[in-house]
Amino acid sequence: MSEQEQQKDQSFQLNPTPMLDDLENGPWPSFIKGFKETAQRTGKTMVRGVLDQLNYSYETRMGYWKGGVVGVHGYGAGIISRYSMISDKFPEATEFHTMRIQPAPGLHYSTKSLRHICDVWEKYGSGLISMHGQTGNLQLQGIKAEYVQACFDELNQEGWDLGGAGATVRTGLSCVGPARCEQACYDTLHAHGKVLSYYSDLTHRPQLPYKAKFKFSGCPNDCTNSIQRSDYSVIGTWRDDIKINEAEVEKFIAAKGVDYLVNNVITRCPTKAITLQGGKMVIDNRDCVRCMHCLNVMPKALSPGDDRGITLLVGGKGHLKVGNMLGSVMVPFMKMDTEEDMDAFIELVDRMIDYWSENGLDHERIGECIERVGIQQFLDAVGLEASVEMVSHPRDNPFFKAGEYSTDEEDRDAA
Amino acid sequence: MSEQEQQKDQSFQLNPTPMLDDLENGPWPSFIKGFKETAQRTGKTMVRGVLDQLNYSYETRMGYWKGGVVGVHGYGAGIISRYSMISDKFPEATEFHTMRIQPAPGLHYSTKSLRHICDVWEKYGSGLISMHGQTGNLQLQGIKAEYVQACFDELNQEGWDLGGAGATVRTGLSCVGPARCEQACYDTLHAHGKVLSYYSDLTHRPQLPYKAKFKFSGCPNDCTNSIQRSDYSVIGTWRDDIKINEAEVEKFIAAKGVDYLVNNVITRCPTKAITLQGGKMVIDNRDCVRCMHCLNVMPKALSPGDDRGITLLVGGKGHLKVGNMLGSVMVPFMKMDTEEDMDAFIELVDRMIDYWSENGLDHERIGECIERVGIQQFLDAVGLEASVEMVSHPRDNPFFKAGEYSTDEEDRDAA
Amino acid sequence: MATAARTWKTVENGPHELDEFLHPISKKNYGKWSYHERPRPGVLKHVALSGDVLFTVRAATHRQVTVDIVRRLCDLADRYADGYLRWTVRNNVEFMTPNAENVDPLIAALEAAGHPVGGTGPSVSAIAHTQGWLHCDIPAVDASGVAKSIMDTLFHDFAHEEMPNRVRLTTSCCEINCGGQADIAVVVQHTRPPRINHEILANVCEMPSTVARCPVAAIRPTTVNGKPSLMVVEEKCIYCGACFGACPAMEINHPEHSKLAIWVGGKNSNARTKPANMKLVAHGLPNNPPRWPEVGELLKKILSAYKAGGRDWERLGEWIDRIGWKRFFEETGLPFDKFMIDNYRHARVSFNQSAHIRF
Amino acid sequence: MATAARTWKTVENGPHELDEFLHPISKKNYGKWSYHERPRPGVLKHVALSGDVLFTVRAATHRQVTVDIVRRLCDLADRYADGYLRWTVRNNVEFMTPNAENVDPLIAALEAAGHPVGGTGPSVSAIAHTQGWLHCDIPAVDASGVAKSIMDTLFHDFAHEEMPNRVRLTTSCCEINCGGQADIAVVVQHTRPPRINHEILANVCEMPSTVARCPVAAIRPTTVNGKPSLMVVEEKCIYCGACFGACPAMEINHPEHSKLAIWVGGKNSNARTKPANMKLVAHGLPNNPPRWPEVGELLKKILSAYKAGGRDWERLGEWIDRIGWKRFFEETGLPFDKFMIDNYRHARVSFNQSAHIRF
Ligand code: SRM
Ligand code: SRM
Ligand code: SRM
Ligand code: SRM
Ligand code: SF4
Ligand code: SF4
Ligand code: SF4
Ligand code: SF4
Ligand code: SF4
Ligand code: SF4
Ligand code: SF4
Ligand code: SF4
Repeated sequence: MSEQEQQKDQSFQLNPTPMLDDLENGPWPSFIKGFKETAQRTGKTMVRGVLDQLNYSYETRMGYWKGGVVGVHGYGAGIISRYSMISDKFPEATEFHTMRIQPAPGLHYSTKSLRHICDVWEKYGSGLISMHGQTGNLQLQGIKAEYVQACFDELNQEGWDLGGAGATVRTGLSCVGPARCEQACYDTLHAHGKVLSYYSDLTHRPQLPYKAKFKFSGCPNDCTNSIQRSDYSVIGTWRDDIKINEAEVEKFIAAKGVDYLVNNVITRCPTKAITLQGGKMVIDNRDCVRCMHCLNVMPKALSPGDDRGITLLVGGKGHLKVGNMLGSVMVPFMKMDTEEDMDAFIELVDRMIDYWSENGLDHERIGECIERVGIQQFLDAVGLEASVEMVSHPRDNPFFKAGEYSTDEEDRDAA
Repeated sequence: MSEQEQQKDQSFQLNPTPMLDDLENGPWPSFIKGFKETAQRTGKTMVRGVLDQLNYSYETRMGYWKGGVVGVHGYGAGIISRYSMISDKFPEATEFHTMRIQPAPGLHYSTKSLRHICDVWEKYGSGLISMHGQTGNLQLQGIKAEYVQACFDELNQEGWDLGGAGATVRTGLSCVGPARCEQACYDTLHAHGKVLSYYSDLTHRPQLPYKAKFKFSGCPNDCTNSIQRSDYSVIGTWRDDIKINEAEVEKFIAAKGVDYLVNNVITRCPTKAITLQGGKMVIDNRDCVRCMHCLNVMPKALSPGDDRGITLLVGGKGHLKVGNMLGSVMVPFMKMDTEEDMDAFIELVDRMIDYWSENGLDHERIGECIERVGIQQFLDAVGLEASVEMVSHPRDNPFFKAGEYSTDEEDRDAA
Repeated sequence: MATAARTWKTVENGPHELDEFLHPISKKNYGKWSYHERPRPGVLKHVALSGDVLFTVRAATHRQVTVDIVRRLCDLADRYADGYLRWTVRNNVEFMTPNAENVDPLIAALEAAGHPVGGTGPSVSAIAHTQGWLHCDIPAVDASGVAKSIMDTLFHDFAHEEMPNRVRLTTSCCEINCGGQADIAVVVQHTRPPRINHEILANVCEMPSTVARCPVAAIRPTTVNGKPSLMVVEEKCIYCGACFGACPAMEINHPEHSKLAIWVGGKNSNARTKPANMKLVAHGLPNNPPRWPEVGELLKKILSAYKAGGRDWERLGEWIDRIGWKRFFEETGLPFDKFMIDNYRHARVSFNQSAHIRF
Repeated sequence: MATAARTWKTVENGPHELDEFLHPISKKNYGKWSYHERPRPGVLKHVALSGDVLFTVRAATHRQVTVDIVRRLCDLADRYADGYLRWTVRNNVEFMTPNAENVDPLIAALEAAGHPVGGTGPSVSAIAHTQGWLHCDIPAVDASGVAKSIMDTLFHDFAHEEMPNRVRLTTSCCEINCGGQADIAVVVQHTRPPRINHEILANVCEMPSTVARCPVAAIRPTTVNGKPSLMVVEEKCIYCGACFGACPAMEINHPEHSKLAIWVGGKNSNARTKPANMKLVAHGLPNNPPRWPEVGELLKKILSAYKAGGRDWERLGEWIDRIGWKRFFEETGLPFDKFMIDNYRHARVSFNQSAHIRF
C-alpha cells in the first residue's frame, strides 16, 4: 500500500509551528506555505512530522537527521537516507529519505513528464521536491525505505534514473546552451547526455576514491559555475577570430557613443586586445583570451569564431581540507563536434579517472590528487603534453627534477 | 711581517691560466686582467695561487674552497674563512679569507678613505676587493688568518667595522636617497646608520635563529631591492596627495602630446586613479597606491606629498626551503622624520626580533617563522593591530579560529 | 508492496533523454541563435539566425517545492508555453514561447501564483542554497529559511535590473559550502572544536576515516572508559567541522557557538577577470532563526555600497579590486580584523607583498 | 705580528660615519632635490630646489676589483669629482660633480681606463652577481666569468638606452640564489641528488642540522660501515642543494649534472605592478666555461624579442603579461616543457584556473 492509498484522516491537522510561520510572510515564495499546502491537501503525516521537527530545529538551533543505508536493487548509490535522531519526539518524521533523480540535460521538461513524476511521487513519497539540488538532481525528498524500490521502478520505466552519491560519478549539469543561447560553442546538452550515460555504472556503484562531477558550459561565461564546482569542467571556446558584424558595430557606436565603447568595452578587455583606431574598435585576436566580455556587451555585433571546441579544466571542488579549489586547464582545446570527438573526450577522461582510481587516497578529489603527486606525473600517466596554457606563469621556484640522471657507479665516482 | 713586507721575489711570474685568459677579451671590464695586474705588481703569491685554482675550477667545473673558523677578538662573525681543498696542488691558495667591512650608508666614500683602505689591504691582504657584495659589504678578499686581527685593528681605527655573517643581523643597504634623489621620502642614509649601529652587538655575535637583513629605500621604486632581499624592508612613502606643479604638467603635455600622456601615464596607473578630463590629467588620490609610476615619468611635474614616512615590510628572503619570499606589509605607515620616530621604529623591530629569537627554529628566517606560527600570533606578540593593507585580499578559506570559546563543562553539556 | 515480486528490470540510462522535452522552436533553431535582448526584467528575447524569436520568462521558485507547486507551474506552461518548461541552475523556472502576446499574461499569472518574475541581467538572482535542517545530517542552520529571509529583504533587486552587473548569492549550512562561491555567500562558521560524544563513537565511527578527514591532523586515537575512542588536540583544531561529516560523534554544531560568516567577491565567469574565490568580510554573526536579521542587514549594506559605487559590468569583486579593500570596509562600515588575514596553507600568496597602499 | 700584543680596543660602530664622505653639493641640498634628467646614457643631472645642479657619471666595474683599480678610480674622482665617489647597488661606480664641463673628460678618462659609461635609464645595467669558484664553498659555476661573458655579449645595451625600460640581470652560482630576483637571472640548477661522501661525513657534518635543512625531509640518518651517517631518499629529493650548504659531504655539484637555468620577469620596484618573482623559462643549459656561450645566446634572444615588442615603461615581465606566456615562448623560440609547471608548495596558485587562453 502506498502512502497515497492510506486513507486520509478526515481530522488531519497540522501542529503549531510558530517559528516557521513567520517564514510565510514576505514577497519571496515561501517553502513553508508550500509544505503546509501539500500536507493539508494530502494529509501526509510525514510532512507534518518534518515540519514539527524543523520548527524544533528553529527553536533549538540544531539539526536532527542522521544517515543510514537505503538503496535500490543493484545500485550502491542514489538514495540519501535520513532518519530522525529524535523520532521519539517526532515519530511522524522517523524516515525522510531522498531519491536523487537525474533530469534531462539543461533541466528541460515537458509538462507531461513532470506531471507523471508528481503523480508517482505523491503516490509513494511526501510530495516534497527539491528542484534542483546544487549538483543538478531532481531531489524527491521524503520517502520511507519500504517504498523506494517501487517508486524507482515506476520512474525508471519512464526513463528516469538515479543520480550519484558517495564515491561515485555524480549527476552532471549543463547550461541551456544550443537550445537557446547564441554563445554556445558546442552542444552542451548532447555532451552531457552522452558522457553521463557512459558513466552510469560509475554513478550507481561506488568504485572511486571519492566523488567526481562533470559540468558543461557552452562558453566561458560558465553559466554552470563549472570551474568552481566540478572535477571536470567542460567549457566551450573557439580558436579562430571573433566574428564581427561591422554594420552592427557601427549601429552600436552610433547608439551608445564612443565614450561608452571605450569605458565599457575597450578598457575592460583583460589583455588590452582591443584598441580604438580612428573611432573604431580593432581586435587583435592574438591577444584575445576568449573572456567573452566584449561579446556579452555587444551580442549583435560580435560572436564566437567558427573553429569551435572546448577547454577542459580539471580539479574544481569545495572547501574541504584544501580550501576552495578552482579547476585548472588540462586540455586547452579539443574539438567537440562529432560523436568521434566526444568519444575521444571520454577516452581521455577515462585515463584520468583510471589514474585517479589507482592513485587517489580515500576521500581525495582528483584535483587534490594531482596537487599531491605533482602535475608532471599526472600528465605523463594520462598521455598529455605540457602546455603553457595550463599555467598563469611558469614556476617561480627552483625545486624541480628535470631529466633522468644516471645511477651507474662510474658516474657516482666522477662526482 | 705583513704580506706586503715580504720581499717581492724578483723572478715572480704567473702560471699559465689558459681558461681564464679568454676572459681578458671583450668590452666589459675583466676581473682576470685586474687580478693579474695586481699580482704582477705586488708579486702576491696568494693571488697567483687563487688564479691557478680558479683556472683549475674552469677546467674541472668544480669549486675547491671549504670553510673554517677565523675571527677577530671579541666578535663571532664577520670573517668568511676559505681554505683550499686542494692545497697540495695549489699551496699558494691554501688560505683566502674574506673580511666583510660595513661601508657608510649609500656606499659613499672619499678618495682619502678609500686610499687608506687600499693601503692597509695591500699591506695585510691580497689586494683583491669585492666592491660590493650583494648584501652591501666591502669585501676584502684574500687574507691569511694570522693577519686578520692586525688588519682589522688598523681599519677599525679609521671607523671601519665588520659586517655580519651566520646567524646575525647583517650589513644594511640604503639607496642614495636624500643625497641626490628627488623621490626620497625619508632619510635612508641616516636611518641605515642609526639602525645598524644600534644592532652592532647582534651583527657581531650570533644570537639569532638565523640571519636578519635591513634595506632602506627612499621610495617605492625600491632601488635597493629591499622587498625581495631583506627581512626588514623600509620603504619611503607619503600619506597626503601627490604634489602637482601645474605649469610643468602643461609643459609636459605640450611637449609630448595627449596620446603620450594617455598611453604612458594614465593607462599605466595600476588602480586607474588617473583620468583624462578635458585633455588634462586628474588624480584621485584616494585610489592612488603610491606605485611611483606617474612620478617617474613626470619628475618635474609630480612629486611625493609632504606627509612622508615609511612602510615596513617584513620577511623577504631567497630561495631556501620555501621558494623566494617577498616581504609583506607589517606597518602600512609610520613617521620617520625625527630621532624619536626612529627610536619608535627600532623599538618595534626589537619586539619582532625578540619574538623571532624566542620562537624561530634553527635556520628559520622571520618570514618563514611568521608563516609557520600564523600572522595573528605574531601581530599579537609584537603589539600590532591587523590592517587590511597587510593583505591583497582577506582570506578565501574558512579555516580560522575566531574568538575565545568556553571550556567549562556546562557548556560542553549544552552541546 | 515492498515485498511484492519485482517485475521491472532497471534501465541504467543516466540522464533522461532530452529530445521530447525541448520546445519546438529550440529544436528547430538548435545551435543556430543570433543574439538576445532583455525587453524587461525577467524576460529574455532570443533571436535565431532563421529569424525565429523565442521569449523566455524567468520566475522565482523556492526550490523546496511540492507536487502542488510543480503541477501549478505545468498548468501555466501548458497555457502559455506549449507544454514545456525548464529550470535554471539557480532554481528559477523558465517558460519559453515564440508568442510575444503570451509574455504579459504569463507574467501576471506567475506573480499571482506567488512566483515573482525577475533574476535576469544586472539583478540579484535567486540564492543558490543547500539543505539545512530540513534534510542534511550536518547543518548548523536552515538554508531555506536563511535564503527566504534574505530574498525578502533584497526583493526589489530581484525584480529590477539596477545593479552594476549580475549578483549571485549562495548560502551554505556548514563550512563544507555546498552552495559554492558567489558574489556574496553566507556560510556557517564554527567557533570551537567539536565535542566528542564518546557514548556513541565506538558504534558509529569509522575511526581511521575520521582521523584522515582532519586537514590539520588534530584527531588522535585514544581510550575512554576502557573503550577505543578519539580525541581532538584543541590547539591544532581549526573548527572546520570536516570530522562531523565523517562521524556523527564529532559534535561540532552548537546553538551559540556555530555562527554565520559573510564572504564576498567570488566570481565564476571568465568575463574580463579570471574566476575568483570569495573572501571573508564578516564573521561571528548570530545564528538567529527564523529571520537571521543581522545577515540581511549586512547584505543590504554591502549591496547598496556596490550599487552606488560599481561601474557598469563590474562584478562585486571587480568593484572592490578597483577601489581597494580598505575602502570596501570603509564604505560598508564593516570592521576588518586579524582573523580575515589568511593563516592557512597558501596564506603567503594573499599577503600584500608590495608597497602598494591606499591611504 | 699575529702574536704581537694588541693595543687597540675595538670600536663597534657598525656602518662607517657618512658625513665626511658626502659630496658638498649633496650635503648642501640634502633631501631638497627637485628633479632629474638624463643628458645622455650613463649621465644623470639632478637639480636641487636651491637651483644647484649635480651631474652623475656612472661607469661599470667588474666588482671583483683590486687596490690598483680602486686607486685609479680615486685618481679620477680627485681630478673630476672633488675627491668623492660612490658605488651603486649594482657595482657601478658613480662620480658626482656640479661642473658640466667635467662630464665629458671624465667619461673619456673612465673609458680609457676600461670602465665603460652607461647603465642608466632603459639600459641593461651591470649584472648583480655572486662569488662563484673564486670564493664560495658551494658554487657550481663561476659567477664573475658568467657575468663578464654575458656583459661582453650585451654590451651595446649597457652603453645605450634603447630598451623599453631598465633591465636588471643577476647570476647566481648555486640554487640558493644570492644574486636575487631579476628581469633575467641565470641560476645554477642541479639535475640529480647529492652523492654522500661517507668518508668525511662523520667529521664534518652536524647531522641534525643537515637533516633539518632539507625542504622535503629526504635526508635520513643511517649507518655506513658501522659509522653513523646520512642517506638521501632519492625519490623525494628535489635536487635543491640546500644540504650541501649545511654539510660539505652532501656533494651536489657535478661538472656534467650541474646545469644552468634562465629565469625571467622578476621585478622589485613597485612601479605600476607589484613586485614579482621571476619564472623559469629554460633549464639544462650546459656549464660551459670560460664563456658559457649558450647562456649569452639565449639572453640575446630574450632581450631582442623584448626590445622589439615591449612598450615604453614595460618591464620584461609586464611585456610578457601583456602578450602572454605562449607568445613569449613563440617569439623567443624557447621550448616550454612540463618542468616549468610548478609542483612545489604553492603550485596550485600558478595554475591557469580559468578559461582565459590565447590561441
Ligand atoms: C539561464 C542561465 C543558464 C542555465 O542554463 O540555466 C543563464 C543564462 C544566460 N546567461 Fe548566464 N545564465 C545562468 C547562470 C549563470 C551563472 C551561474 C549562476 O548564476 O550561478 C553565471 C556565473 C556567475 C558568476 O560568475 O558567479 C553566469 C554568467 C553569465 C555571464 C557573465 C557575467 C559577468 O560579467 O561576469 C553572462 C554575460 C552577460 O551577462 O551578458 C551570462 C549571460 C547569459 C545569457 C545572456 C546568455 C544568452 O545569451 O542567452 C543568458 C541570459 C542571462 C540573463 O539572466 O540575463 N551569464 N550565468 C542561468 C540563469 C541563472 C539564474 O536563474 O539566475
Ligand atoms: C544536496 C546538496 C545541497 C543542496 O541542497 O543542493 C548537497 C548535500 C550534501 N553534500 Fe554537498 N551537496 C550538494 C552539492 C554540492 C556542491 C555543488 C555542486 O555539486 O555543484 C558542492 C561543491 C562542489 C564540490 O563538489 O566540491 C558540494 C560539496 C560537498 C562537500 C565538499 C567536497 C569537497 O571536496 O570540498 C561535501 C563533503 C564530503 O563530500 O565529504 C559534501 C557533502 C554533502 C552531504 C553528503 C553531507 C554529508 O557529508 O553528509 C550532503 C547531503 C545532504 C542531504 O541531506 O541531501 N558536499 N556539494 C547538493 C547535491 C544535490 C544534488 O545532488 O543535486
Ligand atoms: C643609483 C641607484 C640607487 C643607488 O643607491 O645605488 C638608482 C638610482 C635611480 N633610480 Fe633606481 N637606482 C638603482 C637601482 C635600482 C634598482 C635595483 C637594482 O637595479 O638592482 C631598482 C629595482 C629594479 C627592479 O625592479 O628589479 C630600481 C628601480 C627604479 C625605478 C623603477 C623602474 C620601473 O619602472 O620598474 C625607477 C623609476 C625610473 O626609472 O624612473 C628608478 C629611478 C631611479 C632614479 C631616476 C631616481 C632619481 O630620481 O634619482 C635614479 C637614476 C636612475 C637611472 O639609472 O637612470 N629606479 N633602481 C641604483 C643604480 C643601480 C645601477 O647601477 O644600475
Ligand atoms: C657574498 C655573497 C654573494 C656575493 O658574492 O655578493 C653571499 C655569499 C654567500 N651566501 Fe648569500 N651571499 C650574499 C648575499 C645574499 C643575498 C642578497 C642580499 O643580501 O641582498 C641573498 C638573498 C636574500 C636573503 O637574505 O635571503 C642571499 C641568500 C643566501 C642564502 C639563502 C637564504 C634563504 O633563506 O633563502 C644562503 C644559504 C644560507 O643562509 O644557508 C646564503 C649563503 C651564503 C654563503 C654563506 C654560502 C654558504 O652557505 O656557505 C655564501 C658565502 C660566500 C662567500 O664565500 O663569501 N645566501 N645571500 C653576498 C653577501 C656579500 C655581502 O655580505 O655583501
Ligand atoms: S555558458 Fe555560455 S553558452 Fe551556456 S548559457 Fe551561458 S552564455 Fe550561453
Ligand atoms: S573576448 Fe575578452 S579578451 Fe577577447 S577581445 Fe573580447 S574582451 Fe578582450
Ligand atoms: S628608492 Fe626612490 S628615493 Fe631611493 S634612489 Fe630609488 S628612486 Fe630615489
Ligand atoms: S603613483 Fe602610481 S598609483 Fe598613484 S596615481 Fe601615480 S601611477 Fe597611479
Ligand atoms: S552545506 Fe553542509 S550542511 Fe548544508 S547541505 Fe551541504 S553538507 Fe549539508
Ligand atoms: S573540526 Fe576540523 S580541524 Fe577540528 S578536529 Fe574536526 S576535522 Fe580536525
Ligand atoms: S649563490 Fe650559492 S654559490 Fe653563489 S655565492 Fe651564493 S651561496 Fe655561494
Ligand atoms: S638536495 Fe635538497 S632535497 Fe635533496 S637531500 Fe639535499 S636538501 Fe634534501
